[in-house]
Amino acid sequence: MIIHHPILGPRDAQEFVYLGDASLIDRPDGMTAGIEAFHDYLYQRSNPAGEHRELWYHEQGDRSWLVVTRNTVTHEITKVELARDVARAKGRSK
Amino acid sequence: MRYSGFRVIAEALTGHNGWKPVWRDPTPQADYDYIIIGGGGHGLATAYYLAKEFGQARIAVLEKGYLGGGNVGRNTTIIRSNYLLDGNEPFYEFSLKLWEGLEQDFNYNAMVSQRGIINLIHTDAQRDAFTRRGNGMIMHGADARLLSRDEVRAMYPWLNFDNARFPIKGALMQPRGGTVRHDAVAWGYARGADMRGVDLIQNCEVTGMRIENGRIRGVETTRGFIGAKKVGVAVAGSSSKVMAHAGMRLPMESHVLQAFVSEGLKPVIEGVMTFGAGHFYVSQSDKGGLVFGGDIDGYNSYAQRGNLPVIEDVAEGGMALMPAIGRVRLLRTWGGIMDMSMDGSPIIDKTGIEGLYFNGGWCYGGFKATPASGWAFAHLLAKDEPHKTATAYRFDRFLKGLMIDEKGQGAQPNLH
Amino acid sequence: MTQSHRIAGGQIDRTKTLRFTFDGVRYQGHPGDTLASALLANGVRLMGRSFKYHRPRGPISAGSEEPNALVELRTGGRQEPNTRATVTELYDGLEANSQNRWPSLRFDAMGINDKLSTFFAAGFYYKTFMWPKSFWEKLYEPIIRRAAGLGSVTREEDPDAYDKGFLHCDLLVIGAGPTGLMAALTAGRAGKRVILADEDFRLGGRLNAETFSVGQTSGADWAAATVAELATLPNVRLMTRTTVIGAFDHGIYGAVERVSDHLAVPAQGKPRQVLWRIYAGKAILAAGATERPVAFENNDRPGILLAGALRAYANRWGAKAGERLAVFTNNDDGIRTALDLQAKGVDVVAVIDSREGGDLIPGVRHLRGAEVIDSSGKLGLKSITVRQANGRSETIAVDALGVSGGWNPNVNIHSHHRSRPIYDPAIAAFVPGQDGPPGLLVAGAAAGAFSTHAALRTGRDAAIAALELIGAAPDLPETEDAPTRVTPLWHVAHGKGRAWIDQQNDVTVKDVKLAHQENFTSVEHLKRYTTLGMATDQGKTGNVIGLAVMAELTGRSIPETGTTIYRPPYTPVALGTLAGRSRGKKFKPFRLTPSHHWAKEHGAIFVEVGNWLRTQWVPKAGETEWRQSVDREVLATRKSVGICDVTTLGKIDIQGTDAGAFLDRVYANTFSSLAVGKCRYGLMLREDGMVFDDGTTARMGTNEYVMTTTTANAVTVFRHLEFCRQCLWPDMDVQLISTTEAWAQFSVAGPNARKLLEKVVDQDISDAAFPYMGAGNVTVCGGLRARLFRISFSGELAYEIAVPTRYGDALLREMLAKGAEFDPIVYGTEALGVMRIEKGHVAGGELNGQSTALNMGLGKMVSKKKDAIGMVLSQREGMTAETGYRLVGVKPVDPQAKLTAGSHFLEKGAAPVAANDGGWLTSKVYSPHLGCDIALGYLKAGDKKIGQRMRIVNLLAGLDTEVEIISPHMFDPEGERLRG
Amino acid sequence: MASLQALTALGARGPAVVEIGPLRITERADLALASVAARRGRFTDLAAAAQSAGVPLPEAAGYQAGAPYSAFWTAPDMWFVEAPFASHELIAGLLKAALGDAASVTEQTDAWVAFDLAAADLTPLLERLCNVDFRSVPKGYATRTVMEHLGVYLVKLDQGAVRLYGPRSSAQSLLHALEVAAASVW
Repeated sequence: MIIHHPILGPRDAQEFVYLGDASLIDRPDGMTAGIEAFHDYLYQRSNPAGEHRELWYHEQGDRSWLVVTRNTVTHEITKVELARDVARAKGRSK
Repeated sequence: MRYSGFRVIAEALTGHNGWKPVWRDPTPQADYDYIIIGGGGHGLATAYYLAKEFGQARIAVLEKGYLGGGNVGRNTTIIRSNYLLDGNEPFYEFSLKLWEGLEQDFNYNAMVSQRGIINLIHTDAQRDAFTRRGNGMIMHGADARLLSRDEVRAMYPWLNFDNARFPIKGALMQPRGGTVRHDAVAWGYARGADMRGVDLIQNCEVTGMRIENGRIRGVETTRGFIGAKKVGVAVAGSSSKVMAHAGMRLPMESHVLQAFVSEGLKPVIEGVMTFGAGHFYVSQSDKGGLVFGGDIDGYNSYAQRGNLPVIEDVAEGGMALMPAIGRVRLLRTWGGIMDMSMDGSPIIDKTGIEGLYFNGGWCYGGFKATPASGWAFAHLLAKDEPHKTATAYRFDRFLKGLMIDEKGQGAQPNLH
Repeated sequence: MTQSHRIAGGQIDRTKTLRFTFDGVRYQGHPGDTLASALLANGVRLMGRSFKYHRPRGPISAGSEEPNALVELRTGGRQEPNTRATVTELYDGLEANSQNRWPSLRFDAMGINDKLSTFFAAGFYYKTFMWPKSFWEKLYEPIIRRAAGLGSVTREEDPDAYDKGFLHCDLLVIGAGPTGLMAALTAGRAGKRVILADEDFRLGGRLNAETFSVGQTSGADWAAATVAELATLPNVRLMTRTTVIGAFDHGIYGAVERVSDHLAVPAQGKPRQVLWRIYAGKAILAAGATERPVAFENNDRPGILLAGALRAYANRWGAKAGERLAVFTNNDDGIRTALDLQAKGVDVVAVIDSREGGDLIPGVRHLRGAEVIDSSGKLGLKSITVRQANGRSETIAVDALGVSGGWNPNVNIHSHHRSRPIYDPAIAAFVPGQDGPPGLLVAGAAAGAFSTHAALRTGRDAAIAALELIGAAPDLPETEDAPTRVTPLWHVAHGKGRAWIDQQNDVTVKDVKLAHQENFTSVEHLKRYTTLGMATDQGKTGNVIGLAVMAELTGRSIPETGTTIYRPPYTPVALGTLAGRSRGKKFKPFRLTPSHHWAKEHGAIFVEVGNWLRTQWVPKAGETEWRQSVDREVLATRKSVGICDVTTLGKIDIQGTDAGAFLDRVYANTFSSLAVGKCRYGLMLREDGMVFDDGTTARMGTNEYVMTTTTANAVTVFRHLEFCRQCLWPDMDVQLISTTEAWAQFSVAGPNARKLLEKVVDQDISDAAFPYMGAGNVTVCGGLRARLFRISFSGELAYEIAVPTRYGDALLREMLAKGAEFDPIVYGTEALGVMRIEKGHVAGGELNGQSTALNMGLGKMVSKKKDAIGMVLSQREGMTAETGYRLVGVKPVDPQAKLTAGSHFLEKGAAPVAANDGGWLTSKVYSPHLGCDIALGYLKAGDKKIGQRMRIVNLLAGLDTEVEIISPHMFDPEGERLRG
Repeated sequence: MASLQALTALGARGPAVVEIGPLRITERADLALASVAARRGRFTDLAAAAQSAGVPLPEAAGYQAGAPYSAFWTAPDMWFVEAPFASHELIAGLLKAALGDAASVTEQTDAWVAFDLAAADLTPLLERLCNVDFRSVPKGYATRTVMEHLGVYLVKLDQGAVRLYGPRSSAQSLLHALEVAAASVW
């Protein structure tokens, strides 16, 4: 596969390490959320057959975490964003 | 129709005209007591045991494609019960014992062949871990042996002993491990279930579930609505898709696992071998092909096909272990969809919806589990309580912190 | 032997003669020959035996689709089973042997299977061999296994090397027949980067096998001229002997270049084959088409070939398969064979055309509306039996028969993304379907456009479309544009004999009928039940026939019956090629420590730790057992001072104004409160609350920390930290960089550690100036920058000292020399393990990813006062039970008794069954200090069992040992020594 | 500076030079290296300080040569800065002094082994080793890539000149891979 890195352009997916659903960005706050919320965050997945937003890490590259929108049936990639930008857009900060 | 050596000879001499269809193609009835969604190995085994062992009737198996077309038809055919953890080992040992009597039980030669499986050891730490595992296996009634380097060498003198990056230091062996002719397992269960009146309905895809007041009433299919008192889902590779019809999200991701077979060769590998340091495992089929595999591709996929890097990785592992196979040719690759659970272990459990039961999350260990999975799922469906060997396979183990994490990788499905 | 069947013409170099042997018999051929063409030219038709019935077989094709003519090529470590004679390029000295026969190819004892074939119908084995139960594994299966397989594999290492590589292009053209050449020419002249790959050693494809003209010249000459022009274009790469094996995601194609297979051995340093990963903007599949036979009784005899193959052997290789030839066809293309061979002077005795209206050739007998119904000839064709249109049968003596059932487009690569081919009744064949690999166009015969004109036109048009070219395109030369006229005939309905569909696997029309009778009617069931299409040719010639026969039986149309799809590789690929250089010692790169050269000089024993080679111990003269060395290293360290290279531990520089806050989030314990110049043991959890990693982290400045990870987790911890930094807390001011390899780091441990270090460190490192858990920048040996940490894994007064890696070797030597008065030793990982276990520190065996801080006795380190990864989920009920595993120390009651890691705990008197399983020993060593084996273990409720006696059993070795459960802190539990 | 004698990454006293056919591989032990990362929100400050200190901060995937400092981009807001070892062995300290608290600076000199490759055209060699489209990328292109399982930085100085930074501990494996590939190609 080839991932069109927002900064570096097309890069072979072999350079990346896959983590999973981009919902892993949505970590609850441990001081307010309890076990159930963390359970849902860490374990439950939509696992769609179709468009999937997912986290890839450019380990053999610039070490950016990316959010890749990819179809799990065709493997077509329609969008690639820096995970940091996605996280900020979701209101994550410090 | 009962199969026997006599029958084969008699048919041969009379032009094979007497062989009957191995299963009917029934039209779906309006309703059943039990609907099993998924005509793969686990679904067919469930139906078979429901009818045979639990005395149930009015059972249908709904299959979206052809019987045995799921992972039971696209795996590397290995059976074993060499698990580490208490939550798993009794179940897989139960399964192995069922394999040992399966062919006589369902009167079909699935070529269960216990030629032994060895897990190679390359470090002292690995030996310690395998010692822990082997002791656990024996304590659960399974068989295990720890082999020295010399013993491994006596078995397979042509492995890379002298120029290896990660030298072979021994192996954990389970002599009762082996292989089975995978398609025949599906066909044998299908035939056995059909003979006991189970309706096996092919080309019938479930498109929805009718759920009223928290209770399942039946399923919508491409061949119309079919009512049911109880519905069991055993659809490896489609678990999340099917359970979404019931509004459920599951603790799993679907990944592609590639498997490989070489051109046919005269016998060279007797049993099954795994090479952990190289992410490689191999056996040789009765037809002569080397059947081998390695890691999953590692990204969510329903595509049933993989990519080149894993093919290369697997070949590297093979060549590192067996430098003589350089000129052996890879004949065919294929990809199966694995429902990779969050701890690498399966789920056989009720759901929050009355009458709806789930069996899935087998990662790439589902084939060897087929008999026990069918039995335990039939037990759960018939008696509403888990089989004694499958009590740990619950949905709520993640909420309770009772994960069954053989590899110790945590909640990351592609690492299991 | 003379080349009795060599005829005029062809693209072989008759000025040179090549010698070769087949089954030990010597023959001659010419450059340009394949093994098959050369054998045919020598009058040899029998080249192999089939898989199940051991039927005598010769080649049916002249290409990579060959199911029959498989040989063992070469000898020794280069012996190569199942090699297709039809694509094996002849070289001088070639040695080939037939396979799957005993004792000889002409007389094969297993040929008995053919006589007993009625007992070996499809799937017979599923119905028998079940009684008595044990006989399957003891008797039946061993017999089957011995009989199975085709060629045999050597046990010797393959001596040849394999390479891999990467190529990039705008357009990849797969296949260099007329379609591919025209596509490449169009794109090449437009200045695009083009790769033209073809599996053959001569580009031109079918043009080399045909006699018609292209433009003013022969097709072969046009191909040669076009190739010559392409070779002059710097933007075009011509790759002969290169098979594109698969279409993978996003325009990545795999290709195998056979660099040296046409040589006896590869040239010095050169690979046998290269696996190319081709990154193609667009691709054109111009892979041509494959002819299919018609199934009739005994249609598998040597001498019965595909009609197009007969033509190819005559036109391209100047070889004829027999003296008296007949052609059996259902389409116009078959007629061409008769024409061409007649022109070559071969006696064409009959054309049997199943159609009523096929063209006639002057001087050749035509049997219209006729079919071949049988053949004879044990080891090679002697005659055929023809049923004429009027129903009369006639036997015709021939020794070669060309069969044409039509042509199948080579859609394979187009279906690698699971696109299903669709049936085109106009050509009675499957053509590429929808949703093929994005960016892949199909042209020419692969798309069902069979005439040469159509090939040239669609090749050109595909290049224009793929690259959106504008402007002039090459003119199309004049050439044949014959329509495809075929009337489907899949098998000849006649008699009770066997008519082969899949020749290699011996699948016959009867088998398909039996599958139908038993309701294995879906295409997949048909394939799996009969093994149709699962041989080394992947059903390239047979699949469609099997499908059509099933369609006939079920009364469904061919499209309703469906089709199977193709998967990579297009043709089988040597595993060596897929592995490349990564084998033997080069399976994975080595990582060497800074002290590696010193250690090697001193005869150290090394151990693989991931890709690292670490010193395991350093034997001294006279030490014969490893334990002697390790015990000495431990005792010397505890007595005076020892030095250990700990460079492999991961080191991560963490800087930024939020560095402290960041560490509080990623560690279970607190780091923001750590004073500058101090370090602290850190416990890192995964989000699921299990222990992920541990190590000491030092605060080197207000906004600067140095984290240490375990060797095993250096990479994964770094990845995790980047995840936290970028995905969870993107606005934290934190910067990360690995410095693992930048610093050579040594542990210096033992009562004299400080005294030794004082000899090299330039600053005051007295206990007051540099207390326990101190950390800081210092200089050594007169000003070299260094880092010093006062931390201990051994329980001794200990430091870790780091200098830039290039000075590591010198620092080690300097410490040993300057501190000679303290008799310092260098210790390895074994002694390290002994000392850490004596102290109860967790490491590999305990950090197994399945354990909590509570399990390790470190539960109090998990702060609930702050949010950190894993804090919440570590509190789940199943992970906090009082009855859970706890880390304990273990020693045998009898000091002589041996312990084994991996042994399990049992209460005294308890049976060794799972219900009584108390846990297991995670790590074990011999403690020279305590004078016995000691171990760490996870024991259920172990914290409450300290002081009790239990058993540990190792059922694998028959060991059952009484032990005492003790605190894991087995040596200096008060820690007086490390604060000394 | 100190009495300690350095070893090269290959374990020798002096740098290696290897010639295989038209290829020349030169080990560069004479380069000092440090990572420079902008502190969060401080890029402008860093850029200004860098400019006055003569430290180039090239765009993504770029290498910019200078004297004494050259640099290549490695990650968002991060660069590797190189300078002559003889004059700048203390490169981290020098850069910290120059860039102040706008940057996090870390010494990287000995984390890497540097090889300069020289031949008329390096494309045939590099296409056997990594997936960089070497012919197409411009001079001054810098990227991380993988060669024989090793993560390396590749800087294209010219069609026939490349600087590789590979993991120091695997210097022998990397050099061996280069030698074998060269022998295979040429």
